[in-house]
Amino acid sequence: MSKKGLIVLLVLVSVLLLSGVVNGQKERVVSLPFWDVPGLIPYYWQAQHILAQGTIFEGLFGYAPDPGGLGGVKVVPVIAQSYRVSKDYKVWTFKLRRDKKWSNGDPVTARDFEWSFKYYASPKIPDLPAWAGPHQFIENFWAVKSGAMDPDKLGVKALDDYTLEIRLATPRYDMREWLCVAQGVPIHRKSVEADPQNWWRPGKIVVNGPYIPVSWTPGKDMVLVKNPNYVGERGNVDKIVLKFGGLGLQQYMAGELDAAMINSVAEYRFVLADPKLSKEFHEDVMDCFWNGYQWSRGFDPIMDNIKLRQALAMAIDREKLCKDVLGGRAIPLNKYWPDRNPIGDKMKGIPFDVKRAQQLLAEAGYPGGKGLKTLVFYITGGGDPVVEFIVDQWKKNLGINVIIENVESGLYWNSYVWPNFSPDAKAGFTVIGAPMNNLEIGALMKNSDHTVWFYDFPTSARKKRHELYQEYDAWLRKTCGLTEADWKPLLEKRNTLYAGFKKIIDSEPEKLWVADLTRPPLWYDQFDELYEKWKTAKTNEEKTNYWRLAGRVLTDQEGFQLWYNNLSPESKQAYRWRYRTINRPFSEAVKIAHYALQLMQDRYYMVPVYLAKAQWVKSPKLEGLMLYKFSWGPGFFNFKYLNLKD
Amino acid sequence: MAELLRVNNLKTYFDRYDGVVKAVDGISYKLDYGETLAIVGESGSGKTVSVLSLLRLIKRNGRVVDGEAIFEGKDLLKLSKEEIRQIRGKDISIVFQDPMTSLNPIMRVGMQIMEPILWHRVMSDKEARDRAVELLRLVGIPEYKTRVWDYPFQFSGGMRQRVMIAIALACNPKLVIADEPTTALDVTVRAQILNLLSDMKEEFKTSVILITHDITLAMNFADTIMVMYAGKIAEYSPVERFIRNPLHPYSQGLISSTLDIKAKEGSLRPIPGNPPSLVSPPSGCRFHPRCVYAQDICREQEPEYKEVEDGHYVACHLVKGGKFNA
Amino acid sequence: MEVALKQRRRGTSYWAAAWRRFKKNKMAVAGLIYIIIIIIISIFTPWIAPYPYDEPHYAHTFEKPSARFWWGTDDLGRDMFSRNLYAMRNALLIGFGSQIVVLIIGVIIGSIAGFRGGRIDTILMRITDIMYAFPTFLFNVILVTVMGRGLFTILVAVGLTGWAGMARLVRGMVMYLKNAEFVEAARALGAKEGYIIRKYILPNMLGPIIVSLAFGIPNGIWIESGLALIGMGVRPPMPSWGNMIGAGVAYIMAFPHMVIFPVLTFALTLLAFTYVGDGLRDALNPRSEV
Amino acid sequence: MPELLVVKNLKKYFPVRKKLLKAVDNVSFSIEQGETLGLVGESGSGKSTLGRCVLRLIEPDSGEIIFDGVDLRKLKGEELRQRRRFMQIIFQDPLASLNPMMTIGQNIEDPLVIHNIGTKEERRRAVEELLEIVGLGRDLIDAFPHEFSGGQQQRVGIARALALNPKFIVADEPVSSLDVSIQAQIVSLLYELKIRFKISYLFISHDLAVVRYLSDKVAVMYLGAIVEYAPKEELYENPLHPYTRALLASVPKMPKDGERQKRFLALKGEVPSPIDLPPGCRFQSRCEYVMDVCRKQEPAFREVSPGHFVACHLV
Amino acid sequence: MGLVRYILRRLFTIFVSIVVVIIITYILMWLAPGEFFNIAQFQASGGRVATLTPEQLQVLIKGFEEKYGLNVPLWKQILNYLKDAFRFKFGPSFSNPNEPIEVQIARRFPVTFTLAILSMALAVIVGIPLGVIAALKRNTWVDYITMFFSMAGSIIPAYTIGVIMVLIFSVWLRVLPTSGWETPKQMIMPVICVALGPMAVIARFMRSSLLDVLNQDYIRTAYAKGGTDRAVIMRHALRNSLIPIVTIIGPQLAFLFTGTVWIENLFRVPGLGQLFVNAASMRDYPLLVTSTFILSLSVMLMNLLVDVIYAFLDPRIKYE
Repeated sequence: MSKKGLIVLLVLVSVLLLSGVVNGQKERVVSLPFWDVPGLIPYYWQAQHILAQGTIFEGLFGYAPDPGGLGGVKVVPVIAQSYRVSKDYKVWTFKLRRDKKWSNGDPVTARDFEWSFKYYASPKIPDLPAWAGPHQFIENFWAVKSGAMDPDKLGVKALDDYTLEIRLATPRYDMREWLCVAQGVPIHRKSVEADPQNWWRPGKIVVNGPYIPVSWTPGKDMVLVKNPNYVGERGNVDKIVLKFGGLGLQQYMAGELDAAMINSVAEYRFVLADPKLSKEFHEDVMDCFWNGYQWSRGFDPIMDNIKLRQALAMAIDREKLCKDVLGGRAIPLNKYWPDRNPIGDKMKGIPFDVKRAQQLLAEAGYPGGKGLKTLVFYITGGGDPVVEFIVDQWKKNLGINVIIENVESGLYWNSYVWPNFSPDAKAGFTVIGAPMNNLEIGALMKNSDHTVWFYDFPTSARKKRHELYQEYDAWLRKTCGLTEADWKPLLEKRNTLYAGFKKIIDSEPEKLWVADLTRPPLWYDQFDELYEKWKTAKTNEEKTNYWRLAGRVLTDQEGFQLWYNNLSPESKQAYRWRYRTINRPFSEAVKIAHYALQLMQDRYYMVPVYLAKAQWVKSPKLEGLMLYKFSWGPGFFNFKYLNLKD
Repeated sequence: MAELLRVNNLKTYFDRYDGVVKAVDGISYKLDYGETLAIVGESGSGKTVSVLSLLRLIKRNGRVVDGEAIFEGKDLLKLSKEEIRQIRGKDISIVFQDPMTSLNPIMRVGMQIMEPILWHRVMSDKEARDRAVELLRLVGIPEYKTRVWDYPFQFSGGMRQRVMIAIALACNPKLVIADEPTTALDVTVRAQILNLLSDMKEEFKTSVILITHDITLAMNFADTIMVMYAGKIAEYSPVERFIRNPLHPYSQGLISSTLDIKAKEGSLRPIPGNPPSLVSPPSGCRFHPRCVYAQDICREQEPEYKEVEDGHYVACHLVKGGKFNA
Repeated sequence: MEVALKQRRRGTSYWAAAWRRFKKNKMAVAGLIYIIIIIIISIFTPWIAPYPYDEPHYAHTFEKPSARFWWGTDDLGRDMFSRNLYAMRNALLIGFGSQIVVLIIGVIIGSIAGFRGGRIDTILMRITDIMYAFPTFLFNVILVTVMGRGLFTILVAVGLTGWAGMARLVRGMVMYLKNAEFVEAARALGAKEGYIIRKYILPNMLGPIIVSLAFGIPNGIWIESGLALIGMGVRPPMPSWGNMIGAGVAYIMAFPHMVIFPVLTFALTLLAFTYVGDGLRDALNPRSEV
Repeated sequence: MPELLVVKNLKKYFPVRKKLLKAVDNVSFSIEQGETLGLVGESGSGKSTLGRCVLRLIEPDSGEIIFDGVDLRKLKGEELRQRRRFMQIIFQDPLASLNPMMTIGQNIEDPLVIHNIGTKEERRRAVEELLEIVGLGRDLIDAFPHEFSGGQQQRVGIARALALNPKFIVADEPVSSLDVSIQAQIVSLLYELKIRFKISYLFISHDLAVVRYLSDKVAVMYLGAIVEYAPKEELYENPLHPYTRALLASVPKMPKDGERQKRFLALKGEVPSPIDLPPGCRFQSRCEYVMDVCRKQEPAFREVSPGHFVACHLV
Repeated sequence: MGLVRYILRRLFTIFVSIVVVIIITYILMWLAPGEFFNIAQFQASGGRVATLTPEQLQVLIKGFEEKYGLNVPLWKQILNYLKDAFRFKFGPSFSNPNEPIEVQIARRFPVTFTLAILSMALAVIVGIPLGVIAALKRNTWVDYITMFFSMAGSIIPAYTIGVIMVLIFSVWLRVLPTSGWETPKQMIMPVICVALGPMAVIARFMRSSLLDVLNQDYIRTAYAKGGTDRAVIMRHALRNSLIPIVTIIGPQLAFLFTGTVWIENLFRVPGLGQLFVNAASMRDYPLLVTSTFILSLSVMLMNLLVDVIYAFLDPRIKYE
C-alpha cells in the first residue's frame, strides 16, 4: 500500500474510533437484533406487537421478568392501579393510575382506553386480527365488527377519567392476562384522528411507553429513545437501535451489536470454541413452544388404532435427537410441558421404551411392522433433520416404513397443519410446533386440544363431519327457500336435532359445558326466529337469505351433535377438564391444566418431541435483556428493563 | 523517371487451420514516380495482400516472411511501428474496395477526411476543415459545403467512394493504392470513379497502384501491368508492350477469356480448371494444371522470373528470347 | 494433391467444419470434456455415489473431509460428495430440461410467426415482447409457487420464462431462410412447403439454435440456484447446488467445506458450459456479432 | 419459331413506408423457343424482381405470364408445381443458392426427389451424368458446396437447374460474382447448353459484354421499366436510348495498339431511388438531352424499326 | 416519424403489455394452490380456527376481504387493481397492513436506485476496460485470465462472496461495517457484490463487440490513414463498440431491481428486492402483483430509454 493510502486509512480509523468514544460518553446506546417490523400500529399481529407491548406502548397490565413463571414472565399492573370483577366474571372495572402520561404530556385516562377499544372494534379496521386480542370477548364486539351495530354499543365504558368498565359477552377469568397483549394498549386519540393513515410514523407517533421510536428504516434499523414524559420503572439506556436482518453473529463480532441470537449448530459450536465468545454465551429453554409431530388430518381408519399411535410415540430416542441432530440446541420433551414447571411436574411423560413399543405394535396387529401400510410424513421447506431422525428411528426400532413427502409451504400450512381436515392427506404425520401466544388460559393447552376437535372420534364420523363443514359453506350459495315446501325438510331436521340436543343437555354431567351450550341465543331460537322473519320477508332476496342462514344453523348443530356423540370418552373427559380449567382465574387454572392435557396427550395424536433452546451472546455490560418465549421464534422484547453497566 | 518503390522477393504467409497459406510468395517489382501500375489477378492471387503487406496492414494471422520494400530509400518492412505509421496515409494511402464498410458509420465524413491531416500534423485544425471541404469539392460531391458534416449512410455508394478518394488524397500522398475501387459499384458509376481517379492522378501527380481483376481496365488505365497468379508474378510489363505481346499463357488466357463488348458468339476460350490451393500449391509452375501448353518441365521445375525484354518480365519455361514457344 | 482428393471424396459437412473450428478453442474443448465427464457421472450417479444423497449419519455431522467422507458431511451427517453428485445431476436435468421446454415453445411460436407473417406474426411477437419484459426472476418465483417445487416443475418454469429469446431467434431465422436463395431455388424446383421446411429450413436453423441452447443450459442452472437461495428451488432433501450453497453459507465460519465444494463444482460447471457456448458460437456461426 | 414465353403488362409494386416502390412497372416481352433474352440494368432497376415474377417466385400484382400457352398466373398449387419442372432459375450467388446441409449430389438430385422421378439408382446415375455435363467430376458427388470454388458451385447450380430438362431458365446474374477466368467458363457452358438442349434463357446481367455474347434479343431496364428492346446486333450497333448509349460507352474496351482509353463517357449522378418517381421520363434526372417534355410526359414504349422498341421522346 | 410520436407509440404498447402482464399474474395467482379465500381465512385466523365460532370467523374473513378488495369477482379485482395501479395506488399488502405499497416502494426505491446506479457505474468502469484489455490482447493469457476471473466473479453466487467479504473486512480486519446503507463505507461491499454480475456481462460483451469492430473495414481504413493504435482504438473502435453496450446496460439495470435481493438481505440494504422477493415467498399477493407491475414497467421503460439513447448515439438509427 502506498504511503498516502496508509495515512488516509489511519485518519479514517482514528476518526471512527474517536467518534465511538465521544458517542459512548454522551449517551448509553444499545444495539440489538430484531426482526423486520412492517409498521408500528399495535393492533396488527404481524410481529410488531412484540415491540409495541411494554416498550413503546403500555396497557393496563404488562409483563415483568419472573424466572419461575410461565414464559419467564409474570403479569403486573402497569396503568391499572386496582380492579374489581363481578361474580360472573363478566364485568371488569379498573381503577387507573393518575400519573401516567403520553409522550406529548397529555395524561393517560380511561377515555383513551374506551376510545381506542371502540376504534379497534369498529369496521373502520376491517382486518383487525381479533383472535389475537382481548376484544373478541367484549360484549357486542362481533356485531360491531360486522357493521351490524354501532361501535358505541361495545361493552367498554369510561366511568370517569380514571375508571374503566369492560363488559364481556362470556365470562373470562384471564382478562388481566389478555390485557397485556398489544391489542390491549390504548392509542393517542388526537394524533390518530389528525392523521389516520400516518399517525404511527416515527416523528409523529405519540406513545405512552418508556421509549419513543424516532426513526425507522424498514429492512434495516429502528431507533428508540427515552420517552421524557414516561413515569415508572425503567433502565438507564438512552437509545436503543434495533437492527433488522443481517448476519447477527458476525455483526456482534464486528462490534455492531450488543447481543446476537445464535441460529445454527455451526454458530453454537463456533461460539463455544471461541474463548471470548464462550464467556458471553447464554441460553434458555423455549418452554412455551413444544415441537413434535401430529397425525395428518386425513380419513384413514388406520389412525384410529391407539396402540399404533402409542407405539410410534414411544419408539423415538429424544435424547439422541437433541444431542446428535440438534447439536445440543434443544432438550428432549416427552410431555406437553417440561419438568420443573408448575404444569409439567404433574404430568406423566411418554417413555422411550423400544420393547414396549414393539409389543404395542404387535398388539396393534403389525408385529415387527409387518402388514402396516407405508405412512407419509409431510414436511415443507427444507429437509427437516428432525423428521428424518424420527423416521429413521421408526424404521430402526419398529421396522416400519415412513416416506417423507414435501408439500408446498402455502398448501402445507393451509391444509395439512392448522385449520381443518385434509381429505387428500394420506395416513401419516406433519410436524407441529404448538405455541402459547400469550398468558391466556386457552394457550395453556398449547393447541393440544386439536386432539379433541379433529381426531378423537371414528374416521367415519370425521369424514361425515368434514362433509357437513363443506355443506355449511355451500349453504351460503344455495338459491332456494322461496316456498314453504323448501322449509319442510329443514323443519323436520330441526325437530330431530332438537331431540338430540335435549338428550345431550340432559345427559352431560359437566355443568360448565351445559352452561356454555345453553348460553343464549340458542341455536333453535335462532332457527325459529329466522323462520318467522322469512314469513314476513318481502323480497325474494331476503327470503333466500333467511332460508340460507337457517340451513346453516342446522348444519352447524348437526356437526356438533355428530362430534359430541362420537367423541371418545377420554376426549370427552378431557374436554370437561378443559372447561373447568378455563373457568378459573389464570393462577388457579395453571394448577389443574394438567388434567385436561394429560388426557389429550394420552390419545397420542399430537406427540411432543423436543423443546428448542434460545441461545445468544451478549455484551457483559448489558443487563435486563428479556427473552420473548411466546409465539414462533426467539427474540428480545420489553426493553424497558435494559441496563448498561459502566 | 526516378524510382519510388522497389519490392524485392516479398513473401507474406497466413496461418490457417489446414496449413500455411502462401498468399504472396516471392514477388519483385518497381514503381516510378508518377507511374500507374495495375496489378491484375483473380481472387486469391495475392494482389491485395501484396500491397497491404507494404503498409503492414495484413490481418493478425498473416506475416511478412521475407523480402524488402524500398520506398524512397527506406525499407518499409523494417521500419518501426511509428515510422510506418508516419508513412501511412501521408506518403502512401489506400482506396479500399467497399466504400460501404470502409467508412466509419458513426463519424461525420468531414472528420474522417480531416483525420489523416491532423494525425500527420500537416496543418492546423481550422485549415484541415477547409481542406476537407476543398477535397470534397475536388472529388465532385455536389453541395460539398454542407455535406461535409453528413454521415456516410447519407451518401450513395459512388459518393462514398469519392469520399474514400478524398481521404486518400488528403495529405498529398506520393502513392495511392486503389484496391478494386470500382468493383462494388454500378456500371455507370464505375466509369465516373475511373474518370475521377484519372483526374486526380493528373492533379496530384501521384503514383498509383491499381489492383483489379479486370484486365481490360488495367490495359486501358495503367502504364505498367503486373499479372499475378497464385501468389507469384506471372508477367510484368510496360502496358504497351503487353498489349502487343502478352507472353505468359495465363496472361493470354485472361485476355482470351475476357468478354469484350465486341466479342463474337462462340469466340470465348476460357482457361480450364480452378485456381489452386495456396496451402499446397502445384509443383513446378503453379499454372501448369490449367495450362494447355504444359510440358513435363512445367510440372517439375518452377520457372524463373526473368526479364525477357527491356522491362518485360515473365515466369514461364516456354518463353524464350522474348517469344512464346509452345 | 492426393490428400486433397481423399478429403473431397468424403466431403466435410457443415458439422465437420464446425467441429474443426470448435477444436481450435482450447477452453471450449476442455469445457466439453468436463461436461461429457459430468454427464456420464450423472447417468451413473446412483452407482458412483458412495452414499444415498439423503442418508444421514447422526454421529458424523459437520465432519471435515476424510477417507470415509471425501468432501466431508453436512449438518445431518450426509455425505457431501454424494450430495454434490446428485446436485450436479439435478442441475443438468434442469439445465437440459428447461432448454427442451424453451426449444419446444420457442420453435413453435417462432416458426409460426416467421412462416405465417402478417397479423399472426404481429400478435405472436407482441406476446413474445411481453414475455421478454416480464421480470423473469419474479415470474419464475410465481410459477414455482403455482406449480410446486418439484424438479420437473422447476425446469418447466425456467423454460416457460426463457422461451422469448428462442422464439425471436427462430422467427428471425425463418424469416431469413424462407427468403434465402437456396430456399427460393427449392421453391423454383417445385418443392412443397413441408418438404422445404423439413429439408431446407430446419437443418439450417440448427446451428444458431444449438448455440442458443448451449447458453440457455447454464442460465437454467443459474436460475435454479437463485430460486434455491430464496427457498424456491428444488425441494429438499433432494440436493441442488443452490440450496447446498445457501445452506452452506450459514456454516461458513465453522465448516467452510460445506460451501467451498458446492461453489467450486457449481462455478466450474457453469464456466464449462459458458466456454462451450462460446466455442459453439464461434464454430457454428463464424460471423456472429456477440 | 413458336413463342415459349409471353409476358404482358407485368407489374409488381412494393409498399415501402406508405409509398410505392415500382419494382416492375408495366413490362412486356416475349421469348421464343430456344431464344435468349438478355436483360440489362443497373442495381435497383428491378431486373431480378422481374425474373422472379416471371417464375412466380414473387407474386406479380398484375399482368399475364403465358408460358407454353398457359397463363401461369391462373395456375394454383399443384398445377403450378408441376409446371415448374419446365422452368428453372440460376442465381447470382452460387453458394447461397445451394443447401449447405446437403452434398453436391443431394443438391442436384433434389429436383428429381421433389418430382418423384426415377428410382434411387436411376437418380444417382442421372446426377453423375449431370455432373459430367456441367464439367464436374463424378467423384465430387459427396462433397459439400462450401468446399467448392465459386465456379464449381455455379456449375452445381446449373446441373440442378438442368436436372428436370427445363425449356426455360432464368439466369439471374449467374456470373457477376465469379472471377474472370471462371466467368468465361460458365458463360461458355451456358452457351453450350443453349445450343445443345435448345434452352431458352432470360439472362439477367449488368454486364453488357456477357449479355451480348449469349443473347438473341436484349432489353435494357431502368427503374422498373424496359427503356429499349431490340435484337442483339441492332441494339449494340444502333443504340437509341440515351441510357443504352451511356451504358455502352461506360464499358472499357479491349485496347488494340495505341487506342487505350483513359477516360470514359460517364453518365452523371447515380441511379435515383425507385420510390415515388417524379412524373415524366424516368431517366430525366441523368439524361444530358433532357427537354421539358421529358419532365412532364412519360415517353411511350414504341417500335421505331422492326423489332426495335424504345421509350424516349428524342427518338 | 418524430421522436415524440415514436415515444408515444411505444408508451401505448407498454401500457397494453403491462395490462396483459398483470392479467397473467393475477390468473397465475388464482391458480396457485391455496386460493385467495384460504389465504384470507388463514391470515384472518392466524391458524387458530378452533377457538372461534364459524360466525366470528366469517366476520374476520369478511373484514380481511374488504380491506384487500377480495370481495368482488376476479375480473373486477383485476380491473380495480389496474385502475388504481396506473395512478400508482396499490393499497396495503398482506404482510404490511400499516401502509400502502406505494409508500413502501417510494421509500425503498431511492435505495435500490442508488445501489443499482453505483453498482452499474462500478461495473461499467471496471467491466469496459477489462473487455477492452481482453479484446486487445485476445487469445493471450491476459485475455484468458481477465475473462476467467470476470466470469468466475459473476458465476459464484454474490451472496457467498458477500459473506466472505464480511468475514474478511468486518470481522477480521474490522475496516468496513458489516451492513447498513448510510455512509459510503457501508456501501462498498454491497456495491461490489452487486456489480460483479453485470461487470462480467459488460466485460464479455465489450470484448466481443470490440473484436467485432476491430474486424471492420473502417478500422483498416483508419490505420491506413496513419492512425496510431491509440487514436484508432479511441476514436474508431471504442466509440463504435460502446454503442451496443447501451443495449445491455438498460436491461441489466432493470434486473438489479430484484437481482439484489440476496445482497440486500445480507447487508441490510432496505431496497426493493427484499420487498419484492419476500412477497413471493410469503405469498403476499397484492405485493406480488405490484412487484410484477413495477418491474415489468421499469424493464419496458428502460428498454425504451435504451432505444432512444441508442438513436442519439448512432446516427444511422431512424425511427421507423
